Amino acid sequence: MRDCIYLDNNATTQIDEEVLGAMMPYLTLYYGNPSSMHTFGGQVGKAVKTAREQVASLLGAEPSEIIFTSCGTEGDNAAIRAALTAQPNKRHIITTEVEHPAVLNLCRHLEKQGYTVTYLGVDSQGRLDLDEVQASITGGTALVTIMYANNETGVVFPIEQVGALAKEYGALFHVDAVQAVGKIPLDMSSSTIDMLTLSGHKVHGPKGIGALYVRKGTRFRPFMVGGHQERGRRAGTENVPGIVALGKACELAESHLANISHERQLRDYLETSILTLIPDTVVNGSTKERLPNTTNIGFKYIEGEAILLSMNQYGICASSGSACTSGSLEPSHVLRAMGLPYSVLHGSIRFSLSRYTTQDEIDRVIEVLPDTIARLRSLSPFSSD
Amino acid sequence: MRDCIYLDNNATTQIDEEVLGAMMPYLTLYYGNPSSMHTFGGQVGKAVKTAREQVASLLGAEPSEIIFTSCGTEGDNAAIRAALTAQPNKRHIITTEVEHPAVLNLCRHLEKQGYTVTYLGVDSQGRLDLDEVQASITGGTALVTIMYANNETGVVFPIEQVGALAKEYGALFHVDAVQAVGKIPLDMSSSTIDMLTLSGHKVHGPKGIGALYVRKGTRFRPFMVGGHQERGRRAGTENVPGIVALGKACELAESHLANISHERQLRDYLETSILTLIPDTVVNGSTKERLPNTTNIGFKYIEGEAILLSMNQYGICASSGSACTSGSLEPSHVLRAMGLPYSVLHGSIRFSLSRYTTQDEIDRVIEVLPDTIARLRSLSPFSSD
Amino acid sequence: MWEYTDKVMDLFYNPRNQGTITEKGEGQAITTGEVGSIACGDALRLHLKVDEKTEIILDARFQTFGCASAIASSSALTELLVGKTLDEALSLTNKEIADFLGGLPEEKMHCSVMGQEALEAAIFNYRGIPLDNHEDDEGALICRCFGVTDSRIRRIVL
Ligand SMILES: Cc1ncc(COP(=O)(O)O)c(C=O)c1O
Ligand SMILES: Cc1ncc(COP(=O)(O)O)c(C=O)c1O
Ligand code: FES
Ligand code: FES
Repeated sequence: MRDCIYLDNNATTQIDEEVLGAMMPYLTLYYGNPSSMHTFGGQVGKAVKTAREQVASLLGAEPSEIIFTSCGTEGDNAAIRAALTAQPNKRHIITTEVEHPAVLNLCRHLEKQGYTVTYLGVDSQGRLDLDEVQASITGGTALVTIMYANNETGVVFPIEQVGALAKEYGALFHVDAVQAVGKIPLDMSSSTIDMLTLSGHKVHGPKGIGALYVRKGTRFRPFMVGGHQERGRRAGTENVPGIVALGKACELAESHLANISHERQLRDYLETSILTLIPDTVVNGSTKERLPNTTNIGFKYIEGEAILLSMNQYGICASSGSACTSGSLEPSHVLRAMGLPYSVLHGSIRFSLSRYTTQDEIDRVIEVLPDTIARLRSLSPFSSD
Repeated sequence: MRDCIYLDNNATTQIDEEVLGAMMPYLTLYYGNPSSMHTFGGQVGKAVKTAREQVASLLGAEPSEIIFTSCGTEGDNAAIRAALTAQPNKRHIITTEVEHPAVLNLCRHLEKQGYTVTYLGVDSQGRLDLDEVQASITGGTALVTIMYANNETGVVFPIEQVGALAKEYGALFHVDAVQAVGKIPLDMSSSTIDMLTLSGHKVHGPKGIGALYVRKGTRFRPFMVGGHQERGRRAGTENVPGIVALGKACELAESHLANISHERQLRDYLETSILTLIPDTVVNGSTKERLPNTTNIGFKYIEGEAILLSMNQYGICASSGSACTSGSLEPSHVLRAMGLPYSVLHGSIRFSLSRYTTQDEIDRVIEVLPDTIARLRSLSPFSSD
Repeated sequence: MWEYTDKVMDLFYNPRNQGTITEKGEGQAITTGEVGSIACGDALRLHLKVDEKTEIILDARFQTFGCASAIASSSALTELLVGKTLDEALSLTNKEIADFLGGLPEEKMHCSVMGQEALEAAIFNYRGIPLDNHEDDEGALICRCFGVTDSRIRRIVL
């Protein structure tokens, strides 16, 4: 699929060639187990160490604060479970209605086990209300877990303000930053965040690797129990090629942050063009506090899957809702939480760009999209209303 | 480290070139998310389907009975947790003293949460006593979880007899087959096993991928909660390259099973030579029911780490104990459970071969080992006693 | 994998002064000190040849059952001892042994303690002083070998 115009980078990204180059030796020559005694395993241990430093550097963290995981979902599960285990007497969790299923479904599951969960709502622009946080948090709140940036709309939450409230009430603060990492500068050394999740395949690393930042001094019980890898905090033979790749991906992401305006300019150009050229379109979510690479656009009166498949015909890949829920027929829980009208809810498409996205690709989208939308609308009983 | 004589295949294995070839396109061109709507993601979904069939075939299982995980440890954790969640009223677990830490440490952890755990002992040959299983199992036993073959000694347990007892008492039966897969033919369609764990990097696949077999009809709650991947049984974006690689690795393992005598012959040659050429050596563990690739040899009066590092000088990689515990100063819990004398306990080395091991490599080991051992013994205060 | 210095690896592969002392001249004494056991996984037998008048250590030899750092530490110990008086030797700390080796991994510091203790045992034997077996030490056992505790190592290291 070389000709694919890939605008679905919030679902997953292409592995950077340099990342691939860095990981290849560990898929071929250096296959030792880093926990082994022989030099062959020991060499591999050094590569893991470097990768840990690279990840730490991107986050403004210390290497010892990084735990490698298998994906963002594992990071979220591990952080939330650890926070609750560390404070057995506190049974209240605060999260939002627009979290990724990795957090949301786990919270629902925890409700069945006797935890009380507050799901903070968002306004029609997808924004949090800090007063709601303030109103729900108490001394009995074990954990506040919110996402840094929303995967569907790109809306960025006021993390440090929420974190300050968490600190004030003695709650642990976990942030799912799977979508923020590599798109927004992060600095754990000056942050209120206790734990932060990231995922490799969202930052031009491979699938099957992620990391969890755990602030020094935070009590942490492993989610995956077994051997003493990751200093006893995550059992299982280390995914060395994945770890090395994630390290390199983070290094590249750190240096790319200075050029993130590339994505922003193309995204703005795409968004403005669509709004101008295609009637009955709206941007979903605040455009002020937003990831530079994401736009979520509602095409009124038509249905998302039909739009996606029509674009697919031109080799344009985008998505409606998150990849995790796209197999379901439900409209996005994020857009529903924003209270969008039905006419928009079912016809919303997320375009998510990357550093590989080119002007030509966006031009092509702008070229074919108006007719595509018009054709679908001509089939719809509502558009003529 | 091309010149490494790698005899540590129970710790981890080299990726087969065909496996690498199969996974490469999914690290480069086909990076789509299999849960995505567009064809780009859809293609990837097909590759995942094929891989699931390949894994199922090796196990004599159905594709729908395979759940992809991130490693053997995750499989063990997921299976054990699921078995307990499915039977909330049963609080008894049966396992053995010689399990991998992934099972053993989880069981210890569960004891703290109110479960009763029976740790079956082994005899001096590392063998289970079926009478002990019979004596400890009751209608309140939720789960019997034992390993198919021991990672340190290679000793194979009488799985189907244990499974028959589990069935008789209505307990679920989980088997950690991380070391057995690819070395012993398995057939779930005629087995008493309800759940079975395997790990990719032990069968010439990459690190960071594994699978859990769950028999159709077994109640299963996901360990990793989140999106609906793996039909709701394991959340997290699928590690597509890893999955494709595991599929290919299982296909190759299946066809190699017919030639497994390669490992057996070389292992036997190595073992016999050591026993003949080096005084005060013993084989640890039964040589009857044993993996074809493994031998664990006690070199009396000297210490394991010293032996490993001396062999390392000649580029020979082996291990003492499992890689997971080699960072610790404790002698192997497996050999201790066998009640071996101290003179053997501290000086035991595991040699584990693979289909890549050659006659020349074994010859070289036999050439250098006698002098190496003699040198270390000359330093020891005990050998002259 | 332990991070051993080149010096540790050199002394492990090519230990100096291994073996026993059997020959002595006039006015010389041989004494030995032993710590650890095979049960514990490490043991060291230290042999010293002492000039009885000056109490200068003329020769030092070791026999060690243990890991690479135990063997290297033993070798280092013998090199450090030759030429010292017994009193000077008694003030030798395990840290000096570790320093001689260019450092030891934290988990392996007790291997150097073993050398220091064997030395003490040899000298006490020579002087007929009963050996104290450190049973008063508190703290978790970190090396079951011969009852070295955390707090003792810290005391000796610091
Ligand atoms: C018997 C056994 N079970 C489980 C595991 C854990 O597998 P992994 O390292 O893939 O988590 C291993 C290997 O480390 C093993 O040998
Ligand atoms: C915000 C957010 N959190 C968590 C995840 C889960 O990450 P992974 O798919 O690596 O498990 C994703 C992506 O799928 C995400 O967008
Ligand atoms: S009509 Fe196709 S999803 Fe409802
Ligand atoms: S002497 Fe080295 S581990 Fe105990």
